[in-house]
Amino acid sequence: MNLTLLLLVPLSTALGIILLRDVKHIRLMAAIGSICQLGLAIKLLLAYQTARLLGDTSQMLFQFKYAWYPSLGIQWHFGVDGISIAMILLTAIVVVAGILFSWKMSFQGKEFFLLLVLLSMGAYGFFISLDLFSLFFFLELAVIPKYLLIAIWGSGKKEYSATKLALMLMGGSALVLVGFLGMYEYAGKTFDMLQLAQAHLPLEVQKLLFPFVFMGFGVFTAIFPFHTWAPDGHSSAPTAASMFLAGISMKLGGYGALRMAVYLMPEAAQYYSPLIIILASIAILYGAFATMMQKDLKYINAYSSVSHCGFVILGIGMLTRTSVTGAVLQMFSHGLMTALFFAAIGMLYERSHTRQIGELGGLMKTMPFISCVMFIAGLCSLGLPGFSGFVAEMTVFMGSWENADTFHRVATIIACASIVVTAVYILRALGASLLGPIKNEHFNHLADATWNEKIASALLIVSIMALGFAPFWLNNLITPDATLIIHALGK
Amino acid sequence: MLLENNLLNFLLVMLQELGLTAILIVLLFAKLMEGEKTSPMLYPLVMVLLLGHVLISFDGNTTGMLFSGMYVNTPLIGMEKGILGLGTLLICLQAGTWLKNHKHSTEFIMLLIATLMGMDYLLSAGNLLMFYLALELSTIPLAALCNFDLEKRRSSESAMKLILSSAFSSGILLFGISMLYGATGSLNFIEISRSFMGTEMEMLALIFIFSGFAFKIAVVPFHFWTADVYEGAPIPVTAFLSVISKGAMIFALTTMLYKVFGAYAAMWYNILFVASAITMTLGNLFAMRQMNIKRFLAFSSITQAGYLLLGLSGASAEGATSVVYFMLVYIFSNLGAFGVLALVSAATGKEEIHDFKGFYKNNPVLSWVFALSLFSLAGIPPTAGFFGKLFLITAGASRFNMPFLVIAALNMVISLFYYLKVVRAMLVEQQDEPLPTIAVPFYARIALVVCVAGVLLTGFFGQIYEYIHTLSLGF
Amino acid sequence: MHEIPINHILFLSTALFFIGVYGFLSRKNMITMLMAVELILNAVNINFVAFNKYLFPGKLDGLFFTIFIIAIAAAEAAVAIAIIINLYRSHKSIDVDEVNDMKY
Amino acid sequence: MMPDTILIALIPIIPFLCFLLLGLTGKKLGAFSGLLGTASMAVSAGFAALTAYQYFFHVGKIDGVFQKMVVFNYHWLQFTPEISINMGMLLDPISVMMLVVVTFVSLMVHIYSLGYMKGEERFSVFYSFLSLFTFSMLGLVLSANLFQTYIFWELVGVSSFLLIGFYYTKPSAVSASKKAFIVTRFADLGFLIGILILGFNAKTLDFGLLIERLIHVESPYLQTAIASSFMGVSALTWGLLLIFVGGAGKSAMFPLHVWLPDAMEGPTPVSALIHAATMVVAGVFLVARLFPIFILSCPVALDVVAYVGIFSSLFAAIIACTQTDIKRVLAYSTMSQIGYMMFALGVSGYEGEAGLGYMGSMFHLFTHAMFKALLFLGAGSVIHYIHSNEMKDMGGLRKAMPITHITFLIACLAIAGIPPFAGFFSKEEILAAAFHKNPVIFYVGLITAAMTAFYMFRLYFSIFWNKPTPSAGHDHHHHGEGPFTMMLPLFILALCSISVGFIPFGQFVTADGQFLANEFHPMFSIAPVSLALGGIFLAMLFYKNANELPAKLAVSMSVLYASAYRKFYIDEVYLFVTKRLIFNLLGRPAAWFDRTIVDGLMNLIGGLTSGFAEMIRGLQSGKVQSYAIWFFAGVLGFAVLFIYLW
Repeated sequence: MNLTLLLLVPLSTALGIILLRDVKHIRLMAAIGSICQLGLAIKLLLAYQTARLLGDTSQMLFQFKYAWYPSLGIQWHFGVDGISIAMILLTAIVVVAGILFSWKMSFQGKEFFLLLVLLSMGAYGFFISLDLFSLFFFLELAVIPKYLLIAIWGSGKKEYSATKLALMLMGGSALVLVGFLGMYEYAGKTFDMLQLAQAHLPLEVQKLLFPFVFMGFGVFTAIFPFHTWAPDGHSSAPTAASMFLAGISMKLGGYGALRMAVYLMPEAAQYYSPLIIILASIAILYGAFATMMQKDLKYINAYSSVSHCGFVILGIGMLTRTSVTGAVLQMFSHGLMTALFFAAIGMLYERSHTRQIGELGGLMKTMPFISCVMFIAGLCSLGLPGFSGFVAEMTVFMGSWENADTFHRVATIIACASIVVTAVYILRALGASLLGPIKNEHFNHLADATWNEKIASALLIVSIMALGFAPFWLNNLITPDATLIIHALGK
Repeated sequence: MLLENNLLNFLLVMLQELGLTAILIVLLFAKLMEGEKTSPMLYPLVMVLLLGHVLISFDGNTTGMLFSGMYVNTPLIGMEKGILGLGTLLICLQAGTWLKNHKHSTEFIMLLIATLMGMDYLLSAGNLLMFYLALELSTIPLAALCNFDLEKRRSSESAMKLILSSAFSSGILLFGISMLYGATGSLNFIEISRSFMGTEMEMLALIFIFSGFAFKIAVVPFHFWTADVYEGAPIPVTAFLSVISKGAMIFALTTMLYKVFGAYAAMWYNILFVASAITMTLGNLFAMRQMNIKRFLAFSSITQAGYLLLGLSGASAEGATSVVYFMLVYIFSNLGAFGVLALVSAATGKEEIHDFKGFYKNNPVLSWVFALSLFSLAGIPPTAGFFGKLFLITAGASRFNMPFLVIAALNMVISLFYYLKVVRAMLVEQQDEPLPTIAVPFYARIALVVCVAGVLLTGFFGQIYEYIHTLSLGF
Repeated sequence: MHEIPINHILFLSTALFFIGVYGFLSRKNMITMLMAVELILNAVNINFVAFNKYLFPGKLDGLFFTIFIIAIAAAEAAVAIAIIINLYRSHKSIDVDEVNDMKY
Repeated sequence: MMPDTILIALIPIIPFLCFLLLGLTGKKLGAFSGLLGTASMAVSAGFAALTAYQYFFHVGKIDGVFQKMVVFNYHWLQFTPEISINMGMLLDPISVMMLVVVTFVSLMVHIYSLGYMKGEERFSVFYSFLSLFTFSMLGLVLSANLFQTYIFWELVGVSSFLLIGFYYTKPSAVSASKKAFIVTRFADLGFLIGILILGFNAKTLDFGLLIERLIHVESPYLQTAIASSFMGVSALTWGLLLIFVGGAGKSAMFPLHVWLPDAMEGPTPVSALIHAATMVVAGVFLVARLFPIFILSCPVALDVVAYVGIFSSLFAAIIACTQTDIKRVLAYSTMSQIGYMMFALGVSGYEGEAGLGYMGSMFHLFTHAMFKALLFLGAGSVIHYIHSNEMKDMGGLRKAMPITHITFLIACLAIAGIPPFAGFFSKEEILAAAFHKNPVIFYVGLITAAMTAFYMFRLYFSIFWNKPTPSAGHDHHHHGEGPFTMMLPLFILALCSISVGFIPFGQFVTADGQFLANEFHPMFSIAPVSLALGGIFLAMLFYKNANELPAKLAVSMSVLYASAYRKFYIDEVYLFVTKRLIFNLLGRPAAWFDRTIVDGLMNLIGGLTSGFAEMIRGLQSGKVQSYAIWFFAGVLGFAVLFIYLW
């Protein structure tokens, strides 16, 4: 299957949006494009699995190469393995949902959908790129749309948050760039990931470059202490944007940290692993505790995202096959779950015009559907079996526990402890905002979800449950590649 | 060399300069003929001629040496001249609106083209004397141009600042040249490069000459004139200063360092490192707080100069290529920005950032053009600026000087901050009466379309870079 | 008669150069500043001539350079003075310190 | 020969389908949804009975020993080559017994709720939740894999959470549900870590293999598990204790019991099903499930179980004597009875006679399910009639609601352990086991038995006697007893509470799966029975007719009374720990630190940059000469730096 399609579809969608005038047509265009993309993603998944069944053992499938800047060793080089397919699938789902959720967007709708599509395009390109240059290209391609989405359509202190987000993400990618150039120079002028993987950089070089690449991507996935863009950014962003932000863009970081840092610089990864684990444990527990104190629903979810992405980092840092698999699962799961959560918050906010849990209350009575969606999202994020979160977190725990020494054990226990704190703040938030007596008179006549919201939520919930009930399909998809990465470590 | 006295070859080698001379003559006669008002045909005619001049520059076979090595032309130099010519053409097109109600429009174009010619000679100089003449030819008219808004205080102030400080700097430069002459006994580049002996006098000469270049390229701490001059000068002149003269000087510097001072590569690498680092940083810090867009663009161009030096420090074919490539991209991006600015200030006289609040409301297309140009300056994909900047850094990374890389990378972040400030003003913030819808005349439209096309597409056609690379390999 | 050693001449030119620089930096009158620049240029001229005469007597390019410098200096001065005159129209002064509308 | 897999699989699956159906389309079905739920429950109860019959009388016993049979096993989530979560179904005496108990009580509750919840706005939702709970509970008892147990453990927890908070507009209900969920979640953390420890030591999560590997002294897994120790306690002990913590959380053992009394905010049928008969005994079930490991490899842990059990049992009994909310009294009695089961396990041995405690515990679990469900349903119909949980609003109801009265009496006798009612037999076994093993526990158990009798009859008398019958003036829109649907379960359960005691339980459920006769010593049972009778008599003295004795007593031992009435301030302690300590010492600082320090740093960087920019603006003075000075300084500086220094 031709991977360039994954870029052509959004591109043509964007062009279509530019040409069209009426917002109705534009959003239709966007929806159609994203749904085609989802179809493509599923087709890709099937094609991949059939190819594997037919015994194709090459590391990356459906490779596509085109010399772009030959004299600099820069090329368009695409290819996918299980991990990237999982991410592509996630992206496609979230994009469809996000576009459906912003169906009513009237103010400058054209620009809005255009930016959404561009953002998604950046993600797709990032996940299929095997060339560090084009990967970096797509990584930065996604930054400015985020900025504009937040700054123009956001709420609250949107400009501050948008600037902060853009700058911190840019800083992250700047670090990544330094690391990449270092690898490029030492590996003999190549940006090709597969060649770099064979290059075996000397340990000193790895030690020098690893922090840049890892922390750079860490900023994207809100690693402590570079996570502060996340709460402000998420809370100021419009619904779809925060869905994309938390659902897709934070995953760029995790994916990059796993692929570019750990896989390409394995020895350094082992060297720095304790540090990573410490950071991750801090992020997990500290994020959770910080969440307990938040009053704003979006802040709650944003901080919980920090805590949940801590699991991704932890899984990566633990460097066992299971934990890495768990990290990818967690990325997938967190993407869907947090997107759903933000969607629910957005729906509430549209209607009640407040996100302060103090002011909300008793909404279950007037908007049962939305409240149920929020409940499901909440239960998923506190790791209830039957939802994706449980599977992912348990896999991470299991993988972490495989390292038998006290340090790793303690870190794992700290991480486990977070499930209690998570329960506390999730229930606090849900209880205060949805249950109890109705706080505000005008809540009594608020409408429940509309068709597009229902479809979108259903899509997300179904995919969450698909992972929650039958994790094995994704697990089997990821494990081989996780194994590959761990083998690179020489374990 | 062999066919030196063959007229055809002579014409071929100097084709570009001769072309410019022809245009100048046309203008002169037009000036003589013209009565009350210049004929409407003149402007388009000159534009077409300039276009021709640009087009002939891009075929990479005008190569050769004249006047016993005083004049050298290589494909790469031809390319560079073409790029400068393209920039000048765009600037002339953008200047149309401003010139329409200016009584000395012909002189303006004349001076502009004279300057361009000086720069062409500068690039082709193979001899310090030639080099000095070309330099002055490309400086003195600029000062006159800065003063072109005769009645504006700031215009004449900027002209004064330019002429005085450039006189000073060329004095220093000349002192360096004289030392170089004293040390090596020759004015010819090639002979000079052959007869270095590593005396301190040579190093001193290098530094004096470098500082002369640094002045024109606006490298900290030789840059202070830039902001004031840019702010005061008429917008087309500012554009010219920030793009063309900077470009010409950086090309000349490439020749100077790679060809003449090749023996001192180790030394000037350090110079470039320090100069580039402080230039980027200070340029950014100054740009952060600017309120006037021209001034702001001045400082941003200082920062870009820092990146150019970074690429130059690569000391390799990649270095030269990346510099040329970046200048091409930089012309598109910067002239895109200046084009919009020129239109706005010609129509309303507003040049402050806060005037642009809510600009999107009435001028969506123009604001996208502006935003794209700024993103390109900031080096954000998918604009060409991203590629230009990345190639500069990649070329500079060849020494793998870690602190250098980190400084460069972090400065990209700082610069993003203030570029976003302008973008935010246009797209995000609102004000009660935003600027009215601004009419875009034909020529300006062409210029903007070219700029936007360049900004959006250049990066995706690797062939451009590869072509320059092949040229610069022989360089 | 024995000729003057080159060091003397070089010392002179260098002194001239620094005097010129000092003048440029210290004098407030623009015309005087221009004259200071001329001093610098003259220092350069002396250099060229001296080098040519003492070190490389065979060739003439030093002298040529000097001539060109003189010519160009004239042109430069012309434009500069034109500008200064124009400046005087608007500022009613040619004191360099009073001309700083644009700063920071 | 194996039992019918499909049949067994259907037992949990039917409620699950029912849950989905009602959950998605409940609104449209309306009242019909109740019937649907009840019918499907009946079917799966029938299947359960059938399975029990097959297992106990046909396939289960192979040469005299009841086998553990994994009738179905699927690799659900593979972690490492050997460790994986499997979804399976394990049949052995206790799981089959639990199947019967769960489905039966659940069926009763379904029927009862038809009447009790009639006219509720979220009727169908209620039934879907009930089905969800039943499904999860069945999955829990059937699970063949330690992690599968954890999964359903969590599901049980959440469905209990949903049902407690069923009246979500009542703040008290909401907070109660949250409390229940969080406290059990905290316990589950222990469970989870316990699983990790055991699983990674035994290199498997399957019960069969796990137990197999951890009971034989010579097995390398066991040796490593014992050898590797943390804080001087072996990994095995840690694992078992942590798992027991999980069990204690669900089974409301001290000090994790605080959620149970509040859980009574839920609808009464729910309390009957979840917080009396089934879910709360999950902890006991879990310990019983891993009993071989406890007893054979790590008796220390088992002692802990025993002492926690006996203490909770006494503790709860004391509190129960003072509570005035009838459901809370029942809740504490539940806690106390579960304490019985726990310490019964604790004092039990493994082989043959020694396994008496295990058998007794399971037996008591079985009987307790019956009469405690009956008690709650009875209380339910009282509340249904009075619309209040407080004793003071009640009294003299025996005329108004005779059936409830009789059945309630039966239940009280049963729980008080008066022969020939069910509770008597199971308690006998437990006390006997304790007597043989550990006299201290035995005597405490006796006292507890007496107090049980006392507070149960205190409850009984103050509901049905104490005051004169409410006059006809005191009228209600419906009179006396609830509808037939509410009476029927009372009848059935009353019959059970009388009869189940006579089941020769030892033939079916024992630790080692072999036959164990429940012999019966009249001499031995004199003490407990007489004590129980004493308790009843005391209660009659105090509460049959209203008088001052209780008040006097309360005053005379005021300290004890007050503190017991306040549940020994455990709740306050928890409140202090959570609100004061956790929130103020962890949450607030974390949030503050994040906003001020971490984020502050980020802003500081920005601030410094712009501050520096502000600082150097003076350089751009606008004076040509200063520019020239800089220029010249630059030249000289470069010269010095690069020619001489570098």
